[in-house]
Amino acid sequence: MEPSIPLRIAYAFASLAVITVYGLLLIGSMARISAKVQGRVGQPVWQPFIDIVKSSGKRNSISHGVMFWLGPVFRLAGGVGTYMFVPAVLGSVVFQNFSMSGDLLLVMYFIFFGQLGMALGASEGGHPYSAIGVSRGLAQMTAFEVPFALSIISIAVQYGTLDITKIVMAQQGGFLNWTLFTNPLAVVAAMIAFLGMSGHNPFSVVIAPQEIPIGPPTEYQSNLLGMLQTNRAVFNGAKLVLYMNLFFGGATNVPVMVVKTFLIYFVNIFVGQAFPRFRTDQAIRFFLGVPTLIGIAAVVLFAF
Amino acid sequence: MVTPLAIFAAFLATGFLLPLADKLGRRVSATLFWALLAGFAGLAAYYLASFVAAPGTLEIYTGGFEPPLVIALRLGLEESAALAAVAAVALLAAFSMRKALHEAPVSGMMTFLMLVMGLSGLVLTRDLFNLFVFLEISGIAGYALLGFDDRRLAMSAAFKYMVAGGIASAAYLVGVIYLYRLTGTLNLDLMIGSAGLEGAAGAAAVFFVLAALLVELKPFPANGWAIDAYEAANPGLGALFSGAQATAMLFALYKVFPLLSDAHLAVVMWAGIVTFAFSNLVGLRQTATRRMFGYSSAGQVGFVAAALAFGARYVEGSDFAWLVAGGLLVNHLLAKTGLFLLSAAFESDGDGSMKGRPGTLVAAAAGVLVAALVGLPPFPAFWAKWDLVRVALATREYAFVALVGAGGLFEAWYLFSWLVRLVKGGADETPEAAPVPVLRVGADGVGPVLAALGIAALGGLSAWTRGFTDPLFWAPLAGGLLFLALDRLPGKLKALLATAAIAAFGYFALPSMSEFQKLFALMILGGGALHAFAGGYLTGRRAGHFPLYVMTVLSLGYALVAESALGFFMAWELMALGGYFLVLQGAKGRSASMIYLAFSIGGAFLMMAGLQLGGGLIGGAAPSPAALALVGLGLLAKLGAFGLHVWLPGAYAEAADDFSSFFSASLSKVAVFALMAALAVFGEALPGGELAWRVVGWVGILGAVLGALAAIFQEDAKYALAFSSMGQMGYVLAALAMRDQMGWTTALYLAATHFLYKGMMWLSVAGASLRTGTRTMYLMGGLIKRMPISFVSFLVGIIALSGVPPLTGFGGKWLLYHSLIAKGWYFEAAASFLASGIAFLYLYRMIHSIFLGQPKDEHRTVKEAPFWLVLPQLLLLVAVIAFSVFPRLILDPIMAVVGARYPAAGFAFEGQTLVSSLGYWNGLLTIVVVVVVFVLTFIWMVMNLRKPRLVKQFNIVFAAERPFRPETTHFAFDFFAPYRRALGFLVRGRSEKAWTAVAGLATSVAGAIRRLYTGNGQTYALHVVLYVGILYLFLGVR
Amino acid sequence: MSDIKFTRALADPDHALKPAGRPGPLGKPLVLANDGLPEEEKAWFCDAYPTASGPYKGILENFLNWARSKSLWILGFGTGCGAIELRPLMTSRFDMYRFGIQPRPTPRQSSVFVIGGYASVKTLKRIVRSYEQMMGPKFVVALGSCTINGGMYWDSYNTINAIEHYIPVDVYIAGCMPRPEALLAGFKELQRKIRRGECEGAVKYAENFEWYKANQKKVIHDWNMPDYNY
Amino acid sequence: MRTIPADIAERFEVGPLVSKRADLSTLDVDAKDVPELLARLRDRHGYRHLSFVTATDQIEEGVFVLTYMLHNHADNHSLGVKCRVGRENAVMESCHLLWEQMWTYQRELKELFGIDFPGSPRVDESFVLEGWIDIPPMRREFDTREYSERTFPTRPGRSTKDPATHMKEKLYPEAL
Repeated sequence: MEPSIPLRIAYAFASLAVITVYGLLLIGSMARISAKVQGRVGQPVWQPFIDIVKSSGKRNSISHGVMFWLGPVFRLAGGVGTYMFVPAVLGSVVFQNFSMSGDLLLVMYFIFFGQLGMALGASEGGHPYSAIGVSRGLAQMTAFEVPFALSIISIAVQYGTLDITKIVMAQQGGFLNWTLFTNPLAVVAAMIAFLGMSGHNPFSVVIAPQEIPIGPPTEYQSNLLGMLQTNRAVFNGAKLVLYMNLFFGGATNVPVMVVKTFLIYFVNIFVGQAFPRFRTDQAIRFFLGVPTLIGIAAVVLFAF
Repeated sequence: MVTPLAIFAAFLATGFLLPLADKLGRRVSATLFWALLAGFAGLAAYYLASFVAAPGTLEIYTGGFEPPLVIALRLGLEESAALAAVAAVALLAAFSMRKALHEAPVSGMMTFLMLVMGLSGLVLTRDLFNLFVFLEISGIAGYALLGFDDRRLAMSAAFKYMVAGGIASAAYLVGVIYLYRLTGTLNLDLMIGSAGLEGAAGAAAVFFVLAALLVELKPFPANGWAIDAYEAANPGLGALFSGAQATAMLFALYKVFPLLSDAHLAVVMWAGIVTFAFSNLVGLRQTATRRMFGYSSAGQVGFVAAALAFGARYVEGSDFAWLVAGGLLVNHLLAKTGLFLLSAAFESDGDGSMKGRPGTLVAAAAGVLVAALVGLPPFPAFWAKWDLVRVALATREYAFVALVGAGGLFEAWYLFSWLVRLVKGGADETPEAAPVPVLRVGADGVGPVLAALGIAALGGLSAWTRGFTDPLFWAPLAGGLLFLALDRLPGKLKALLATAAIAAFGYFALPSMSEFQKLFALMILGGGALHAFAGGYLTGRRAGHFPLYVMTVLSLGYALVAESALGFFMAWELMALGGYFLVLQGAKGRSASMIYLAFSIGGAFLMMAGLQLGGGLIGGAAPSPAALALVGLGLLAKLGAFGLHVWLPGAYAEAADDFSSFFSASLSKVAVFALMAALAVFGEALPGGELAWRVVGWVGILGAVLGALAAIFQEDAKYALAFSSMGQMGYVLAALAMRDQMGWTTALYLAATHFLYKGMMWLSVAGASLRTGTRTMYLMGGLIKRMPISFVSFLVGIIALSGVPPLTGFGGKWLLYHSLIAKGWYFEAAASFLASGIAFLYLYRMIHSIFLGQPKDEHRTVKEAPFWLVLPQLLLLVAVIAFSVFPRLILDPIMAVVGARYPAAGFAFEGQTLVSSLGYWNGLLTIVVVVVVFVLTFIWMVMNLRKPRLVKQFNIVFAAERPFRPETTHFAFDFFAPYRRALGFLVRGRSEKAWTAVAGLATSVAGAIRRLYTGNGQTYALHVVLYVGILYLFLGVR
Repeated sequence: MSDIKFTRALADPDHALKPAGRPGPLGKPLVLANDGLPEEEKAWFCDAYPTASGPYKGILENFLNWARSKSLWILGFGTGCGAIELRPLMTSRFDMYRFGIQPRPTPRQSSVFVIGGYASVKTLKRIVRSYEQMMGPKFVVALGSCTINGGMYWDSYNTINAIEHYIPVDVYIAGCMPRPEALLAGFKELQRKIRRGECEGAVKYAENFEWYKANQKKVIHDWNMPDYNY
Repeated sequence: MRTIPADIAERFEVGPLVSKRADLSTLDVDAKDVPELLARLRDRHGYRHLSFVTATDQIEEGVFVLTYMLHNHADNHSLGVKCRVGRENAVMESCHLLWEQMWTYQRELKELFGIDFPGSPRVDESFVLEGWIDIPPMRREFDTREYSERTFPTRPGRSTKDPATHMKEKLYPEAL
């Protein structure tokens, strides 16, 4: 039943490869969908792959110091690590990853690992816009964490556990058992937080391309940028899988996972294409308003 | 044995001889004067020694007959002690006044002698009318002395004094006449128990005597004349009034106690304690030193009178009077004498401005005197107060206790403010102001130093006689004294010695400790030793730092092992005192140290009351919710819990950098220790039940949220860290309030890890600010290249603090959320999420602003922090890493400690995995996965790196421009402006405003009351008369 | 007269106006790239000269060239009036994303620099700086007549006449203004050139660095940056 | 028909009020009177708005003509105050205390025409030209074409064609 250590590592690599490829394709297809919304043909679905190859194939690169180099390492390790701590597919040995390291809290806090490291790397770049971007990003993060945390607490109360596998198990046996239907308020709060987490409109002020040239990574280039692009896919994948597990019944096989995560991610595009951008302080006030109230209601509903 | 009558003979004879001797020259008369005083003092000492050796009383009957035919005197232990006190003060005062006495006409010396003689008579006589005679002698001598150097102000004060004294004398005479009529005798001993005192007439007669004596003791508010006299008097004379005369008058009062009924005694008690509280309240607004000391003297004398009366009412036997009233009195007279003499030496004129700053020895003496007066350990008043409050609580005199506490707090405030003015010079806190020069006072310093030595010796004696013979108990004081003696050594050597001293204390203390105590000993003594070592980071001697530091750390250490409530409380107060002086030593520590002091003293008093209510800390007392609530409140103040935190940022930030670190990393933990210990002793019930604990939990959580929020808006690195500490201790408090296995495990784990990473961060910042010469973060920047070790230390610190896996901090977060959710405190958990998110903001801001971003030109050549700072950081770093990889290293002992108190509730280790009812966490596997992923990613990065070029700070894309200067390119000021727009309204210092309003109320009440003191003699006379009348009404004589 | 110098320099890469950047005995260049800066500013900038990386050959390089041609990230820096023609390219009518072309706000991450028409001397300074800050391989598309021979500004006192003198150019798109269709054609041509391995502007720039620098310094008089901006 | 207000006619030697359009007139005045006149126009006659300041190079007369264009919003009228400054060592009194934005125009004039305004803030800093080392380019003796040829190398073979003829040749060769 329990695979040996080398086998487990091999499985982890396989799992990682799948999520990377899938994550990149997801980004590509979402860009294409956005293009359709705007009446364009749009870039090829595989464009993210080409971009990463191009970035990694640059012939020279610059660095502002050791921490600058370590920033993307932290970021990518953060993304990969987050994924490693999430069981991606229920009952699958290959996609179990290293979820025995810890429960939901470990995943929630490990998300910060990459962000913190990246922020430090960007800081050493010495570019004021990097720091401004980080300042905005962190500020926004503290705000969307509140409805998210409330939602997590609500489902912890609901299922009596913070163990992701157990939460998924509890949702098996028909879609009506999904958290989406058993605890819709928590899901709504968490999905609003997800919009903030993904940094699409209306919460894209962090990387505002025109105003503060894409924020934190403004000095990153070449293979460092390539790593950041790769991380985007892995990290997105990890977050989507986490959301799927917590709120949408998880997945018992890869195709189900693909369909569900695609649809979850699609919410971003759906909202992002329709709304303009919040300023940072507006975003903070927004998250601490209605979404937080929804989260509180979700907790109250199950706790009392 | 020489008969005490010789005293009067000698004084009178000398008094008459002095003018004759003066004809031969001032030198001769002065010699005579000094010889007499010295002889008197010697005789008093001899009496005291012989009565201590062989207790008993010596009754002296003048003229050889028995009373009532003749005047009787009595000399016993009590009388000889009082005589010795009078003599000691008289000597010190005369020494201080030597110049004035030598220059003024010889009548000055004569009057001085008459005053001393009158006071001696007050002590010795047993005859009521004779008492009146001595009252008049000392009174008239007093008026005369006030005016002896011919100043207009003094003359006017003397006149007012005379008016009040006249009223008192008249009342006294009336009383004596009635008493004689009723009892047929003037001898006190014969009068006691006389049937004539029964009934209303007797009560009224006694009341007149009592009222006169009370008025002479300068009760509030009928004491305007006395305050004016203190202000106008020569400081030496002030000492004489405040020390010797008050002693004699109190003794006289004590003498008539046997005549008094309980109602009389109640009047004395309440009049005394009201005087204590309100005189000190009025003193708050006072800046003129001698007038301030006048208020303090009036208050202290009232306090002693109250204690005397209290003892007479409630306690059998005279031990209480000895220990409490005697302790308070001797404490007051020595301290006040010393202070009056100090003010004579240092004050230019009456307005509170100083001529200069004292040197170390005199400053230490001043500190001792003020601390003693305020009732801090180890001085006599501390022990006296402890006993007084114990009995007062036992007899349910809560209002009395409250007045004792309030008066002490007010007095502490203005006396320490004065001390600050003295040792720091002037009233200005601007760092640019030129340092105040040290004033060498020479012989003028002898008096205060002697007084301080005496008071310290008596304090030590009190402790020793109370059975504190444990060497560990004496270690803090001994350590402090030792390092005071070594103060001339270089700072670095002293740092090593201090490390050794603390380690030695630990070596001796550890064997007797329980696991629980050891855990905290690691944080407090371990941290103490580390920070003592770090103390070597500054060049120079660091005068005064190490004595205080060693005393503080060792008293913390003793607080851990103290076996009695009193021992613990003494250590607690000593630690607060040491902390206060250490904060005061900071360049801008004035107001911060005063606020810290106020909260420390207030909190400590609550704690004392609680400890007394509960009956003792260690050694099973009955569970008492009220005791726990009081002790808890005191501890919350020390913990800086939300609402009581206003002292915290300033005190943490303005102390010297290494002490700030110790303060935050180690010292704050002692409150956690004490809180846990208090729960063990007093039980877990609070008034209000579970709801109260929920409130405590919320106080913790609010502290966490608002502390973090305040931290993100700080520009000063130390303030940011201080607010951060407040937030972190908020989590600990919340976890503690849960009171179950997971909660306490969380609390202990958070406390221990906070010690590790906060120490690293403070020391790292200390290094950075040492090298850059600023604490303002936006003035730093880019130090990573110059100070890589400090950077790594800070980095590990922030990763650990923020709770990001795989370092130790995550364990704390995991435990916190699991315990909160398991406990059902869901919204507390959500608020913690917010707080820990906000923590990211200030952590990032700090590391960015200090170590990353743009380096400034002037910091291009700074060096890594000194070895003295780096080594402690590295040790802490190793500990953090070790605990990260093997969480069991720290969690096993913690869980063992908690397990002894709370049964395991679904929360234990399975191998390396910590399993709770809600989930699991495997620290080892986590760190392995993270490290492997990180290393692989790192290899990937290095492999793909092509022609990397390390560039400089301005090689950035700056919208096709080039940056102008590093200062304009480093984005660090008002870093979270959007956050301020969104949530800044939450941290506008409401607590600060509330406490400022309280303080404002106190000072405006003080200001209003002060209007009573018009300076008009007629008004004062009216006050006295009305006062006597009102007292009579209170007596309820029908 | 200047034409002769121009053509000769291109024909003869060794032609050097001054011995800048040539390694000294300790491996450090004799003349540092930031030698022209005031003393107190020197520490702010990297003082190394560029080194040519490439051209490379082989299957891997061909693959990378293909990827480069399919992922053209334009630096969002409209240097002249021609930049207005870039905007329509993003719209649904022309949709440059189809070809893997997208705008990017920072030179660090861009691979194509579109010179949008006339370049005044003041702008030229920014062009040079931004160009140097791009990571190689990097491509330049010069748009409009002005970049070729000055166009209608041929006799202006503050507009350069041939951008080629200051930075290497891969593709010119003639016209005043060229239409978006022409731009697309130009980009397609650029992609073809990249795939053929002919776009080695960065190498050319490094190898003829002294010549380019001398040309730049001849027109830019208030030189307040290092000779090479990393 | 507008007239010169009496107080101005009294105090200053002004030329005739030339009306260019219904809402635009100009007034010639001696250079030394300009600051005082502008102040009076601003404070007493409603010309509170400074539209621009410019110069024209009258090289034939050896002068620069400075035009201060003011606007009166109340009656929608612009008034150009013109004065003449000698071309050699051209100096004009600075009026930056009257309108805050004036110094920007003066800095521009200094750079492009070489007219100095002593005391004007930042007047010696470069305005649009960075590092200009030749004579100010808007002076008429400056030969921009010569400068361009001297400074900016061109691609050889440039020739200019008349567009109309060229297109005719290209499209309708038979017509020629």
